[in-house]
Amino acid sequence: MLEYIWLIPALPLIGFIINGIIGFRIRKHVVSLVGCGTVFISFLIALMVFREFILLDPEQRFFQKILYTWVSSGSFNASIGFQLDPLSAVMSLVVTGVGFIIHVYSIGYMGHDPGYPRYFAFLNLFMFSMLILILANNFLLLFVGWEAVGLCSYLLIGFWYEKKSAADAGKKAFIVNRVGDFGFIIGVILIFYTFGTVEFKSVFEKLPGMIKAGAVDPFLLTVICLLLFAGATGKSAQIPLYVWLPDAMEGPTPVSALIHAATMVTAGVYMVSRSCIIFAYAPYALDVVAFIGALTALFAASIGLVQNDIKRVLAYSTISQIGYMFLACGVGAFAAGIFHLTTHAFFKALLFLGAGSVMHAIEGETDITKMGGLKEKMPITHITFLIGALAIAGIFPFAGFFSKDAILAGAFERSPYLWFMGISGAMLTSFYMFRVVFLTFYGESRFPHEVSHHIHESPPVMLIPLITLGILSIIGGFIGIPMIEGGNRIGEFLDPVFHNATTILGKAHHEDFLMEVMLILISLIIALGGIYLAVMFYLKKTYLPGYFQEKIPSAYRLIFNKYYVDEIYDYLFVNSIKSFSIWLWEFIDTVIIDGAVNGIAYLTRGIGSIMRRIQTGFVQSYALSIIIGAFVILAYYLFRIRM
Amino acid sequence: MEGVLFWVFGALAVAGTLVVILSRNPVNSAIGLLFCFFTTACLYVLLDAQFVAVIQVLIYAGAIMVLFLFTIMLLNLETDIKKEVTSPGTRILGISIGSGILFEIALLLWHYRITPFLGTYTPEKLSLTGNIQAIGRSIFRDYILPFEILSVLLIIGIIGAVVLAKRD
Amino acid sequence: MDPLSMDLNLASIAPEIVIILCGFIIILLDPFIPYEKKRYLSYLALLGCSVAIIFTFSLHGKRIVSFNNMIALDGYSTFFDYLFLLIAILSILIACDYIEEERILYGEYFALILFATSGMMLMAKGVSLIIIFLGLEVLSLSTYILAGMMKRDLKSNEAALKYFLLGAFSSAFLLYGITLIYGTAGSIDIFGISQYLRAGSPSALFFAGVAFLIVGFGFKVAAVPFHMWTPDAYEGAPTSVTAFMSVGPKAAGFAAFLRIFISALLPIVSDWSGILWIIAVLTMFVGNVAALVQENIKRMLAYSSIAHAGYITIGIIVADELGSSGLLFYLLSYTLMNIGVFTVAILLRKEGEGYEIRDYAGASIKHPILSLLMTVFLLSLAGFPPTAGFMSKFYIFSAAVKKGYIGLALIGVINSGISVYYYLRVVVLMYMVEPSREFRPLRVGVFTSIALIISLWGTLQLGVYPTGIINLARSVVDVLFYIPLNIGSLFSIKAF
Amino acid sequence: MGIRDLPILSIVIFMPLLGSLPLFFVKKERVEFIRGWALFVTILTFFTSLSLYFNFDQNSANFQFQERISWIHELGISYHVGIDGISLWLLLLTTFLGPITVLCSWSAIMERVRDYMICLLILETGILGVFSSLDLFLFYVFWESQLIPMYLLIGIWGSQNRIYAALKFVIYTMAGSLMMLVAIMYLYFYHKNQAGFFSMNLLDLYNLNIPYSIQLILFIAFFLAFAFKVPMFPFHTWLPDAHVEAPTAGSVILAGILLKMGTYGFLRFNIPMFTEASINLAPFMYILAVTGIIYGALVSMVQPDLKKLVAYSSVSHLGFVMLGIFAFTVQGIQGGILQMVNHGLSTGALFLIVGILYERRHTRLIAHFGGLSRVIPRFAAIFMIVTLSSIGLPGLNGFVGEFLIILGTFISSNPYSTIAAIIAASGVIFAAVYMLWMFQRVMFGVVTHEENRYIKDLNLREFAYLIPVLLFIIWIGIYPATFLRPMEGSVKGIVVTVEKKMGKGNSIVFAVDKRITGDWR
Amino acid sequence: MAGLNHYLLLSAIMFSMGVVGFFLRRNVIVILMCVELMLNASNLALAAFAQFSNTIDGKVIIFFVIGIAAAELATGLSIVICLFRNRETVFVDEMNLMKQ
Repeated sequence: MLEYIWLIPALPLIGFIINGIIGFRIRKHVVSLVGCGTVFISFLIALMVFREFILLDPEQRFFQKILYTWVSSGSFNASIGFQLDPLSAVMSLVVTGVGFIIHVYSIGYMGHDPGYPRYFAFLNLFMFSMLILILANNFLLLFVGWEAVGLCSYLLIGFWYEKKSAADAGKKAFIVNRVGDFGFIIGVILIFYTFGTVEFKSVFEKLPGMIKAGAVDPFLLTVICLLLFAGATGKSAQIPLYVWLPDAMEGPTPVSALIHAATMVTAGVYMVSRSCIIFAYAPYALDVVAFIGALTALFAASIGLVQNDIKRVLAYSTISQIGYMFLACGVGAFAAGIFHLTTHAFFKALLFLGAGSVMHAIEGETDITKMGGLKEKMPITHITFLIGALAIAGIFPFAGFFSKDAILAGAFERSPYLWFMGISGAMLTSFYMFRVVFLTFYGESRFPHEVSHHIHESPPVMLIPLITLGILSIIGGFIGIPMIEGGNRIGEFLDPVFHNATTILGKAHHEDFLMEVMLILISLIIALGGIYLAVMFYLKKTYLPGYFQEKIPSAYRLIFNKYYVDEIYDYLFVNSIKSFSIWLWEFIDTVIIDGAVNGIAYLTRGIGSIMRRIQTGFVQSYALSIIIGAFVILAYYLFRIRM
Repeated sequence: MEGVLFWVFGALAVAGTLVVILSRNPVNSAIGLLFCFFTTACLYVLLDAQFVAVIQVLIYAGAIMVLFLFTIMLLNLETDIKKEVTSPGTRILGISIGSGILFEIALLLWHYRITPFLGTYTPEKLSLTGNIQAIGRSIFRDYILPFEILSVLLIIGIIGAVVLAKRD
Repeated sequence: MDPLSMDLNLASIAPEIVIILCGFIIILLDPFIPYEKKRYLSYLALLGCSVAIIFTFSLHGKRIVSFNNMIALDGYSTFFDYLFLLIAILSILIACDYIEEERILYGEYFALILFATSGMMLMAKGVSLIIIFLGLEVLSLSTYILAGMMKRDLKSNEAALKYFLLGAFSSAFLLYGITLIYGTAGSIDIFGISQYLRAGSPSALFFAGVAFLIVGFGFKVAAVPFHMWTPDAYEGAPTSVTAFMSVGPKAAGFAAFLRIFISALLPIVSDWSGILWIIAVLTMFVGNVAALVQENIKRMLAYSSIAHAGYITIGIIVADELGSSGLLFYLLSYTLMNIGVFTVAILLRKEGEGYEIRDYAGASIKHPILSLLMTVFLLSLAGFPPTAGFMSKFYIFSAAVKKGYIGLALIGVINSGISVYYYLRVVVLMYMVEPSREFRPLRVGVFTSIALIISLWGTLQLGVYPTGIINLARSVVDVLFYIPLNIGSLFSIKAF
Repeated sequence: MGIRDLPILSIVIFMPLLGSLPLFFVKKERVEFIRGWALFVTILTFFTSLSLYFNFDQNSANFQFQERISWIHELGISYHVGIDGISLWLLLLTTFLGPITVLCSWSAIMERVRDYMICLLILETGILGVFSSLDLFLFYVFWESQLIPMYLLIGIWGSQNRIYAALKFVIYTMAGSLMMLVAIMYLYFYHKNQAGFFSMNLLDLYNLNIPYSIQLILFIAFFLAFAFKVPMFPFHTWLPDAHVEAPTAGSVILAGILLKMGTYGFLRFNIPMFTEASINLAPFMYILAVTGIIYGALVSMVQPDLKKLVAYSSVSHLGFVMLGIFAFTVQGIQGGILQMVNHGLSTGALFLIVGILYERRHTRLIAHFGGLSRVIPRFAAIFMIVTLSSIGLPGLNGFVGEFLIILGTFISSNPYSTIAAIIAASGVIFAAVYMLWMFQRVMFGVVTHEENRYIKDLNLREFAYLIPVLLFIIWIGIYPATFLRPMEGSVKGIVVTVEKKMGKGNSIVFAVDKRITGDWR
Repeated sequence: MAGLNHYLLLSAIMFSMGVVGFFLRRNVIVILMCVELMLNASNLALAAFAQFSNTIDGKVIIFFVIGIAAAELATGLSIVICLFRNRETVFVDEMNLMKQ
């Protein structure tokens, strides 16, 4: 079965080709069947592969399937090849699983859109790209997937391209990602420069030997890591390249759920975890990762506090949560990062789909200040959304509790400051999540009459995914229970991948049990505190938000406008580059270069005109020319002889 | 004696040329030219080129000058002598560039005295065989081809005169 | 007087004799032929040229110096005989229709073309300065008259007069130069001069003679600063004559120029190459730059011909076999392409001698083939491969490079870059601009067609497969460089 | 008699020219026949040229299909053609674009169809000749002779400002190539002095031992010719004008092939013949190339005219090619060559697409479009793919080339190459900016101009010429080995030449290679 | 005794005078006379050279020069007459139909 792992990405590709080329000719349900069916089969194959894989010895859990040599030039070689190890096995399960669920959900959500086949084609293309990304056996192929998911993101954000904001958002996503990719590709090249190969296995195996032999400059490794991380900040929306993700919410909600919450945006985390050994040898880079992660977690959460657009709140929450994952990687708790990635995929997809369900019901309204009281009208959505919120807030026993706790524990071990940043972020998270829950589902309905009239629960095709994900959000955490021996199954499963890195980082010693319990309790209390605050603000004393708004207006405005980062970027990069370009064009090109050329031409013609004027038509002046010629030649000879 | 004659004829020839280029009336110029030709013929005699001197008088002073004067009369040119004006600037330019060329040749002559190649036709030999005989022998033997070409040239001149001056 | 002692070898000037006789016959027959049948005279002229070619051909490969070191029949002069006869034939072919239309059908026209041709041939054949001077006069006088043959046309009169006055002026310079050279070197044939020069450094006055020679020949080939007559004379003269003038006298001038400067003056090459360098550069620049701003195609071509004189001069400066053969090759290709251009210019002209360049706008719509031909010729003049113009420029510039005159070659190529602009301007107008006038219906006569075919074929042949001509040119120029100590030793065959 | 015994290369080169001859005798009113004939000839040429690929010995670095006939014997000039792995692809690209250019002019060119097709066919022969000449003289002849048909294409069938653009094109190109002519002559005599016989043969000239100071001057002379053609910054200003005014087929050929003549020239002449000069001037080339990349991208961003935008993007793309070539690494040069092909396909396709729009709307201003995706979805899909190819999306052709170039430059031994590679890589960001922004403004949003509502989608003919391009775009993207493999030998030959001249001792290229083989394990 | 240089100087003076006259005078006929002067100067030099170098060629060439002068003059004057018929002028400064 392992031989067939290439089928996992290939099937969605087939779906893409079918839907992309003849999708507009075939009937809708065939499109859905192709779209979902291919992903489902991929999921099944992934499951089977996983099953076979898990039966192997932990040491033997590595499999490579090389299809063909892709780019071969001189000493450079990169193949189209897939590798299966615990990390990619987990990832492929998450991606195909969550992906399938969201595909199914999309049948309902996108049912009435004229671009239905196009939508499924793109979604399948995305699945293909994402699977390439996680199954790739070398950095270059990873980059292929990396860029391709970016493309799909671009296409799907701009799915409703007639809306300018959607098209703009798509473009922004792509370009900001490109900025990160610039770093990434340089990083890949540096890897080749350093190791002579881009294949994961050989790079990672060579590295320790080279370190021992002193054949590699640690500084170079740090640079490589920082460049790779630059790529990750782009894809995974971290400071300073997070700006595209909130805008990306212009896309259809299932897309946001799949790409901008569950899978694609976590690619950066995957990549950093994949390269954990390099990072392990570059502790400074790791510190940067941790710090950026923690900072992003806090920063994005703070913006999330005051946003009114339900999807944007979720977007900032995603940014923040990915920040946690990077924090995990940065402190060396790679397994925890992947664990959080998995659980986050469940509950964030759930939250997005829930939001989508709400929007579906209320005709696309996204402003939570205009909602309220949906609890009764949409009970299942409400329950599942609540589960998601509890999970993300880290309440026991929901999935987020375990994963977030593992991260915070790791962070504490590394540095209490990071832990403190994390824990503050957790508090903000639970506050803003429950702000959304309360404003949306509780309290008085703030809908206009004609809208509230139509509100209805979503169709089963949308609810079943919600329920599925809800269940996953509840039980998902139990694959990684801390403290109990053997409870951290995911950690053990992933250990072959991260083992070397954690060893190098010296994370072998175990935490003291009491300390761990303390930390868990603190984080639980903090999370509950956040929920309590939200209850106070949005259920009990609803005047409080307004009060604070008036009390500290400048702080509020700053946060509400997302710290003006977009504006600063616009001013610094977009506008200045644009005016610089216009200057280049209108001055350098037109005035200087063309001017010089035209000047020469003009000068030549000028000389020609002067000559024309000399040509007076008078015989005498012609004779004069001859006489002067004779005179000069004679003078030349006189001069020459005298010499 | 010869030296004196050279200076006399030379001065007269220059005077003739001066008349040619300075007189405003073309008839006067023609007379000046005639004068110049005559004195040149005299110089030829001084140079032991009596036959050339004769030809000079016959063809130049006789035929060519008549042609000039006929044309002047034919075209009745005396009436617009007044048009013959040149601006002082042109005059200065012309004279300076002309004297420049003269100066250059003179400089070449002055500083670098030439020692001509010496041929076999010494004056003694020439006086022995006779000047005309020598020239005739040369023209009709060594220079037979130029002589024939000259005849073609003259015919072309005739054709030109017929073609262009004929009224049609 | 002993006739046997005369070095009289009529065979060596047989083509010239044929041509001149033919000219006389035409003159004599002219009055007896009714106006409608005058065209037969052109047949006669062509016949004469053909016979001359046959004679030339029969003399091919001979090396004879005769007429007391005045005429050298050798490969060099044979090459030029062919070239001049070709020029004569082409000029006659393109003239027939034109002079009929312009009402200048005279027997004299053809006779004068023939006389001019004989003058050119003598210039190439002459190894004595007096023969060269006489040949030049024969050529010039005929051309003056030809230029003035449109007697009612004020421009034609004026062109003839200007050409004549300046021509006479410059030939006076040339004569003075010949005089000085004769006086200092004691000889007027190139063998004597060459011997004199190799005997030791020449007298200072000799250089004055060289200077005046440069003036005289510079005038003939239209080199700057002796070029000023060219635009006026070209513009005013009947166009068929202009075509002739632009190639014939130039080729003849260069033939004599090269012969004298290489055969005779090679020992003092360093004394004249500098001057010619400056002249060549000035000629190229002035010709090309002034051509940029011309509105009349004849004037434009006049400046173009000046520019080409500049390129050709490089062949003299280089002063080696490559350069000289390049010059020969260049003259041949220039002849073909320039005659071609003028022929099309005549055919496409506006009624009443309209040669404004803008009159050619949109010609390609009504006359696609003629426009195509014009384009080929213009491109050749501009030096685009695969045409003769490119090949000859390549040849002559590479000769310059070989001799180390890289600057000259660079200036040359820069100039041909400039020239592209004005040549293409005509192409632009013909192809890319809407016509501004009605093109008259055109009947391209047989003669004209033949002339066009010859020039087109030649232009392409010399561009694509020039080996034969290059071979020929290279084989004939060695005579210029091989200067015998004893004349007899080289020209051992004195008669045939 | 096997196919290798036939002068197959010459047949390919001259087939279009011969094919154009019958057109001179066809009545110009019979446009359908003329178009059909031209299409037939170009397709036939393409298929004939395929036999070059199939008979190509991929393991050889030598020139293959050599044909040599003495041409101008006295001057040592011969008709000598032959191809190696480098020229093979450019040759095939040319023949491949041949039928496409005919097809895309099918309904766009209605006037003087016969003359147009003749120009196209002659042009094709000229270009094919350039890519296969092994004699410098022959090369120059072809080099110049493709100028005129192109000039006519722009000047006659172009748009409003065509005459200016055509002249600018010719004058600029001439200005550069004339210097080259003098340099060729110099080389020619240099060879005569050194080897004792005249030869214009490239293979002979490769063996010359030229002192550095002379190399420098010759390099600059050749550089001017090629830099104008490429065009490298700051010699590029003719390109936007020429593109804007040229008819679609003209633009396609111009961008697709003509520009490659410049980069090809560097590879074929400058580097092998003036190796030391090339090595020492490489930093200078980097500066120009990188400036071109960034400059072209930035200026492209603010163009209001579609064709101008694509034209400036060509400046940027060709900068990549130059960078790769002067990296002197196998990766860089292979990437450069591949990128030449890529650019030919992608930019060619972009011009085809702009041409299709122009044919329908008679405008190229971006502001006149908008919202077309809804109206012409199939067109949009193809446009999208081409756009993505142009911005170097992995999986499509552009990426492979760009990546290899950046990689090759990065690992080059030249101390400046790393920084050049990094700056060049940032050009990829700008490429995304200007292409996507353009795409968005043309295709996305709502239809703002009423005329745009009734634009027709692609017809069968347009599909017929776009699909093959797309196929190749994808092919190169996912299986570049087809293209990289045949050129490997020749490229390695060049790299070895360069490294020999560099001296093995201080060669970082070798050091890198050593590291690459992994001796540290 | 007058030496060669004296004759040559005289000849040069005449030649220069001819040149100056050609440049200064406006009347075509006088201009032609100036050309004759220049030719005459050459003749003088030829004769002098021949005499002082003991050769005869110079004196023979004079003969041809005179012939050439005659033919040239005949042609020239007929051109002048032809022009005069059309333009009624012999002044060269009035002849500039063509200039650009």
